[in-house]
Amino acid sequence: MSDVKKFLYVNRKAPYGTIYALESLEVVLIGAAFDQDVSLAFLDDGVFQLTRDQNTDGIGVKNFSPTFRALGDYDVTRLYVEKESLDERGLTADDLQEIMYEDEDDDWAEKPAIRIVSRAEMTDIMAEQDVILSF
Amino acid sequence: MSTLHTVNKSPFVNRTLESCLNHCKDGDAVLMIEDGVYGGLGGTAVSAIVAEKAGSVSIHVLTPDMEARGLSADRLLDGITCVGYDGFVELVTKHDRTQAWL
Amino acid sequence: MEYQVNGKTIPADEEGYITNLDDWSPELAEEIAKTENIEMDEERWEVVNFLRDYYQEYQIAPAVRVLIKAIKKSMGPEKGNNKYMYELFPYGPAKQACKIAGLPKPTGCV
Amino acid sequence: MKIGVVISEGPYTHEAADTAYNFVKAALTAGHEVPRVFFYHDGVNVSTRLSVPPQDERHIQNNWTDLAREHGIDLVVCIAAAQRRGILDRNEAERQGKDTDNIAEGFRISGLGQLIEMGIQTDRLVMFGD
Repeated sequence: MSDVKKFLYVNRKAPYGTIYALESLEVVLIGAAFDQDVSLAFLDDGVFQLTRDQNTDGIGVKNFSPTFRALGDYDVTRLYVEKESLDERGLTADDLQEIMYEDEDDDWAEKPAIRIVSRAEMTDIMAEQDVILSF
Repeated sequence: MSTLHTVNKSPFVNRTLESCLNHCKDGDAVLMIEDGVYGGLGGTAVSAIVAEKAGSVSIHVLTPDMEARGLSADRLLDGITCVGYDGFVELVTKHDRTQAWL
Repeated sequence: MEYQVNGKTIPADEEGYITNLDDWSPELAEEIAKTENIEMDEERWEVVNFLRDYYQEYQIAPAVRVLIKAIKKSMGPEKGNNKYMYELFPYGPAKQACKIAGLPKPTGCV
Repeated sequence: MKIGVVISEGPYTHEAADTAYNFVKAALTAGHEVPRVFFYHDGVNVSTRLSVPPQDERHIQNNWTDLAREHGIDLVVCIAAAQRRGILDRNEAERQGKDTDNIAEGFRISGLGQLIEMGIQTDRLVMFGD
């Protein structure tokens, strides 16, 4: 067993209606300093966190959606988004903002961090974790 | 390798239980706690999807939460097991990880 | 605590972080730096501007290691290292540079 | 076995802090170790020593303080979540220029890193919330 554990942050809630999405992101940013194997899962209403064109001016709440684009700087490079959850909500991958990271092992090539996965794949991803944090 | 899933939402308010069941693998366990215990009742709008999973996944209900809500074990679907907090702890240790469906 | 800039009073908290992020101006940055015993020069402005741009784009102040990595990438390894950063800001870039850049106070996590 | 616990919902409004309490007691009785409980989101509100529930109701904060004292559990309150919701220890109260602190005995305010560390150092992590 290596000392590195697989951490999965499961995001199932929409942004702004409750604070869970924002405070989940805060854990991810801090947790990134611990050199664990980190990935994020977005399913159910969690997929709404990643939609484009969020503008919170009218509700007077901080818009944290741009922060997802900083995750690559923190070496968080895998954001799994469940296809069925998108479908159920009438969304496609094009409705999500573009989140890129630079691949250190591939001459710093820019690659998309969002990976659309099926429900069966998501189930497998969850089943291979050491620690699952739910938000 | 298997997972203990906990569900604490009534299945009549949102689809958390359904989502949980959709992400279970064979050999996993589901424990219904707090308002989640309503998901274990027979003759409800969600009984069919719970019963369908009950073969490949073991399904449990936390007795103290059930009793607090005036539900008796005979109202539960066949194949569902009642456990106390000690049983909850046992489920946590028996499975490799716990995933809370909050 | 408060700062005086061009005859205006800018409110700040006990530790000198400005209360309203919109109050920030380059003149105010010079004032904050003075109370930190820091003389703003081109090198320090480079870091402060970088922090402001980063905040503008991502809505967070970067963690120190992220800041250093990013500076290394855009300005080269002679600037993107701990030693250089602490020479410019002896009490740490997170504390001092963020304060001068008018970013929110770090919550002190980790 | 080492079991880490997270409470991410406020007391009294939600059952999470009660379920967690009963779970931790059962885990300790079964001979397991619960080295730390981490309070996040509105869960940080469990730690205020200023709550005064009616005498015929359970005192959630006292229960945790007593359990922690008896079994040496590290009760950690997330600083970022605590600052938003007005939970302060003496240090933070002074740093933020507030006239009082309100954290109860047995709890300490610290960073989110403590949550990750708990995930790394325990065999199981169990979350209670909404």
